[in-house]
Amino acid sequence: MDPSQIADPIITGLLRGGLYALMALGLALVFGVMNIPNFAHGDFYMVGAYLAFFSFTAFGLGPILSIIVAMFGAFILGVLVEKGVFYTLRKRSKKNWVMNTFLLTLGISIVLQNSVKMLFGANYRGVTAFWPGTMQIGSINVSIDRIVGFLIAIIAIAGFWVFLSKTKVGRSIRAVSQDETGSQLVGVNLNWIHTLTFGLSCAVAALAGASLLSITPASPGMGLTPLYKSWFVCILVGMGNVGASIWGGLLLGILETFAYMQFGAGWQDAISLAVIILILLFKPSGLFAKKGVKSALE
Amino acid sequence: MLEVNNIDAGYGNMQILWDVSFSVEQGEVVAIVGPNGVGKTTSLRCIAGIVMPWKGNVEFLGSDITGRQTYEIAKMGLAYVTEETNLFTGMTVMENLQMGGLTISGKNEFNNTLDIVFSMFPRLAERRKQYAATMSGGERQMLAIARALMLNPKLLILDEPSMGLSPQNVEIVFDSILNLKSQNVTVLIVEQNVNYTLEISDRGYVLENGKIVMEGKGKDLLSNDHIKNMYLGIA
Amino acid sequence: MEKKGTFDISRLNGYLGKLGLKPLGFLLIILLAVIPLIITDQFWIRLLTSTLMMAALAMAFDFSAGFININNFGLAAFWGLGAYTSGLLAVNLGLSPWLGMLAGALAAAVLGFLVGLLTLRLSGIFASCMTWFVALALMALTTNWVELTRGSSGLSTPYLVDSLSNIPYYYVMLIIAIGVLILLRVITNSHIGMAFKAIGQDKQAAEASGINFVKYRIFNMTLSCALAGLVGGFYAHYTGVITPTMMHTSNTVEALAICYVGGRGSIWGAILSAFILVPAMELMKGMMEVRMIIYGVLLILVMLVYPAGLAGLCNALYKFMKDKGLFRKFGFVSKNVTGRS
Amino acid sequence: MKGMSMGRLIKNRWGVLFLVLILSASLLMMGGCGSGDGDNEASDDKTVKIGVLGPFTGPAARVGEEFKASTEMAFEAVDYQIGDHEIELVWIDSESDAEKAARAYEQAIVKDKIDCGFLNWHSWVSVSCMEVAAKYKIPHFFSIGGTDIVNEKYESDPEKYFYWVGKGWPVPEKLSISYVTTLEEAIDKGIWEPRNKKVAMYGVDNDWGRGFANALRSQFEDAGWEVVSEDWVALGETEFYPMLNKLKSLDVSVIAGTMSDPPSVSSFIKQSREVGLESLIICDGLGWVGEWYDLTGEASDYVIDQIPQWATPEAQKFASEFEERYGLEPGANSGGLCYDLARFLVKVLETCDEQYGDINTENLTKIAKDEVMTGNLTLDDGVMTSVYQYTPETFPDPVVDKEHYIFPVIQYFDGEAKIVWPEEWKEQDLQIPEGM
Repeated sequence: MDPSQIADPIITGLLRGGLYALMALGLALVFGVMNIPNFAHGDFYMVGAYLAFFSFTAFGLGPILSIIVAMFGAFILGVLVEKGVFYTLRKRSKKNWVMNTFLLTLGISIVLQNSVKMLFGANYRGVTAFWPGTMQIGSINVSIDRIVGFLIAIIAIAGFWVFLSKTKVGRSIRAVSQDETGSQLVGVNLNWIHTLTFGLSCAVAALAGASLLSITPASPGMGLTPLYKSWFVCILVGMGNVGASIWGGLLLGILETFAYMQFGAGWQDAISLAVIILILLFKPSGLFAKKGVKSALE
Repeated sequence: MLEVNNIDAGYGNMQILWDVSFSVEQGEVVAIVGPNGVGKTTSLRCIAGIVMPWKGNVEFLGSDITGRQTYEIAKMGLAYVTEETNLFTGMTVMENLQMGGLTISGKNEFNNTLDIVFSMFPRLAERRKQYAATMSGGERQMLAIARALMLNPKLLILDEPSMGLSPQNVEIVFDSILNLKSQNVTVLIVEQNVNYTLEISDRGYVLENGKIVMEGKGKDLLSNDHIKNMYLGIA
Repeated sequence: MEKKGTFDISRLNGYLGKLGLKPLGFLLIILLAVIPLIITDQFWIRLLTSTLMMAALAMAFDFSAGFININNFGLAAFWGLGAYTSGLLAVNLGLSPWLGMLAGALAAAVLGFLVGLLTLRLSGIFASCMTWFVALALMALTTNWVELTRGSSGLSTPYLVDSLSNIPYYYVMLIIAIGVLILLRVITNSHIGMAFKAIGQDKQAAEASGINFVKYRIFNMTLSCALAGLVGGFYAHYTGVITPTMMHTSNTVEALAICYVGGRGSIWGAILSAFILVPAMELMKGMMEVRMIIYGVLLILVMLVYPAGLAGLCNALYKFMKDKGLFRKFGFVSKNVTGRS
Repeated sequence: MKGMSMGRLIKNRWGVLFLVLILSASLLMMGGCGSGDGDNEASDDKTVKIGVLGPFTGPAARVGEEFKASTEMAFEAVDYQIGDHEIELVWIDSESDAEKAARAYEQAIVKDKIDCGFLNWHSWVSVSCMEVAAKYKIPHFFSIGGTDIVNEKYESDPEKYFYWVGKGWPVPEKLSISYVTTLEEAIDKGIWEPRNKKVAMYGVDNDWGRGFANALRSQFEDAGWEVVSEDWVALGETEFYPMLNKLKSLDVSVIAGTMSDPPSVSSFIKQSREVGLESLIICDGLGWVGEWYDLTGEASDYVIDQIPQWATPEAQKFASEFEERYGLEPGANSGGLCYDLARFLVKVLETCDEQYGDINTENLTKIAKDEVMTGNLTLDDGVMTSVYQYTPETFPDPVVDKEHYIFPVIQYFDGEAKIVWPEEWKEQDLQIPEGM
């Protein structure tokens, strides 16, 4: 067998997986810290793509600046949503929190998608390339956009890792995810951390959406695929395990690429889902479930 | 320094505390004793801002803290070691202590506090890289107290520190409380281990059925007949 | 405590109580049954048929969401599975659509049973995710198995009855919806319903008190999926064409929204909210996005402001009126006042 | 539970207020709309309602937008007035989905009481709506969905499915043969020396994509080409690296197929250049929507497509007017073709009015049968193609030849289309990039 037959899908899969990992990171973070199964995550991805599109085309900002604008925009939106919705719910009642917030995120998702549709129509808005050109990796050519996208994902994930483990605020976020009461008792302002976390998660999703703009043009319903892909990743590695989401993302990327090449483009979802369901059958708490971390198991 | 004035509190429709009042003065060790499920923990939660009292108020360092958020009260210098310890189990000992010292701004100050805490609990110093989840019950209790001390608290509240510990570990914990007392830390302690507790306390309150039924000096209470009957099993 | 003057109504009440109905609900059902005699406009009949269908789906959803605390996020896929089973059997083997509906229910029940097994070890939200994954996989399979299903081009299926009138469909759907309502009400009012609630709230505690968690959870999932499949089987022969997008998550979301606005864990609340939401949405169809935004905002507001939903509101009003003795005045004396909670 | 709900209710006055508001609002709405319906029924018979079927939302919404705009332009030209009949357009959203379309179509029939139907984009929507049109005996004019399955369904029961009157687009093989002819001619003339005669097929995974690719496949095979692979992609898919890398390793001279939605097709073309695919690309439908070049950029150079051009002054006038009014660049097929078909429909309505004095479903059916199907009634001043005509032999397809309905084969450069076939219209020879 030609080694490039193995190497090519792996390279393609890794490039794809980097952004899955980034998306999954945001999802895992919000679930881990706030216990919110966020089904509007994909819509912040969509918002990011739109913001980047308008910054890039209408305002002529450079690619990097456009992506940064998208991140900030989504961060602010995330903060508003958290303050307006989840904070309100938390004040009212924490009973049945996971289910209630799940429904709230569904509502948010519907509202976001349709508001965007109402504002900008169902058109696809894309750019041909942020950074034109291609590069040879192994035996295949890859566009610079993809490589930069992958690098952005890796840098963002690394940055997050440093932030979470080395800074006071990052540690507080982790502390909240492990024990809310405990973190309040040492003086962590829970509301602030929650808002920050949700905003960050949205910013990360938007970052992914913005960096992929040249590959997936912006449209109102574009968020669904990244949403369920990031859910695959999170459940695959074990819910709330923020660190492992990178491995899950890359794994899913490669898995899908192989499925795609073996069975054709339409089958990738069915195949990767079947594999994930199988894995979960034998390891219901995920591949990298940690002891003491919230798990999917009852 | 801490005054609890006539509080009523409870969960949902169920009232737990009825007109409870007590106080803690600077430098004292004060104990609240009583049987299970009479509202000891609830009263501590009212102080720490986890539970909002229905009626009455709590004053700490001369200001009314009723209804304030837990983290604000913590920042004022009130450290609360809960029964469940509420440790960050996915973090190392060191990280737990770093979280405890969250409110300390300077690096030097932090290191000084850390040194003091490590000198009190040398065992933790040896295990600073260990994850809290993998520690034994006694070590966790120690870590919880240590984390609370990282706050440089003006008042330390301990809820059942000896709960579920082996006699050996209980001794270690009580030794450290005595140690704190010698360093002039104000302590409010809730315990079922009445004998030990009242022994080391300056004053004590007895809480029964959500009401304060008795108060007095630790030693006095120990010699009280009712206490002997109810808690010490001495006829 | 029966009073002489109210004897008959109490008897009726008793019979209805066994079916999980109230006199008012019974009246409404009779009203629904005679509606085609009053409204002859085909559009309204179609609208009511869709409404009843969504109501039945939302009730099936509620059966899991409101009791064992699993939001079956893949409900639409089971609905679609029922439709495809029935449609394919009719197209390829010439099976009568009437039997096809049952076959659809059976197929969905089998898959529901398997999903029940699959999610057995997972807690609420993860079990929901798992049903969702299965649904996505099923949708992908339906889309890609073009040789069998004709993929996204859709499968043309024979109509249930050979008539331009929609009234026969309406009655079939009405019977299904009432059947679903009574079945689910009877089950949830019995000790089984209590067991569901117990395992939905606290698995450990439920097991400790001797409830067979595995049995109840799988039974619940199987039945809920089977009902969705049954409705799907009907749908296949109602529209005459089915596509894999039937299985799309957005259809589940619609059932979910109806269920929650109606009041989770009440079963009948779903009918009430379906009768408000579905026609309202249909009549606002001109305002595409706005109507979806209203859906979303409604869902958010219900969750934030009044999670008991319409059923909770009705119960509260009912109790309020009962406390004021308003029923006594009108001769409605109910033996079983908590029957509707 | 029960005891608490009242307590909660009283505590939560906002909740009650809110629910009461919803209840009363929805009741009002139902009441309001109910009375609105009454008005509709009372309106005079002189209004003719035409249900325009199109993908107004969903993945092909862009096409729907052009449908809407061109239909409006065609009817504005006659001021929405045929004789003393007023024309009312009812938009039926197919959402690019067979089932939703069928539901919406049936809804339009029973609710809006349309007199006839018009237009449509996807074949699978045609198939499902054909059934509905047959059920209610509503004539539906000039649907664009063109693949064999529509013809097959028609032929399975011509009497029943006659109501799906005339397709605005012939079966794919009638048009796709031009691609093979173009390539073969170029090889004969020595313009191109392909390194092998291998071709890979691809298509969007639905009736259109499969129908088109299968037709083209057999035409390639007949011309002595070897078809080495076939790939079907889901509607809306934007990730093609794995597939393109596979195609690259297969070393084919030509890849040929179609994708109908803008994000897929533009991603496909763009990524084919990114991975360095060295094959000539036939991509039917790249230019279907106006803004394709904004999405692909220079990656579309050398891509071969088949699309009518804004060749005549009338066509150019239409295109510029369209752009001015709607701020969209019209696609030749979605905008232009639709405009022609709408004008054909206007002609049908006028004929109906002249012959019967009244425009209704029944009379339109007669016109369809007696005039349109027989080829008596034609549109011979179309902006996109010469003559739209049906004959009983070709029905439901239009007559396809150089005098009637044919699309030129074109090749793109810098976002401009150059006609490369047929000979008479040719603007330049087929261009072959370096290394192919």
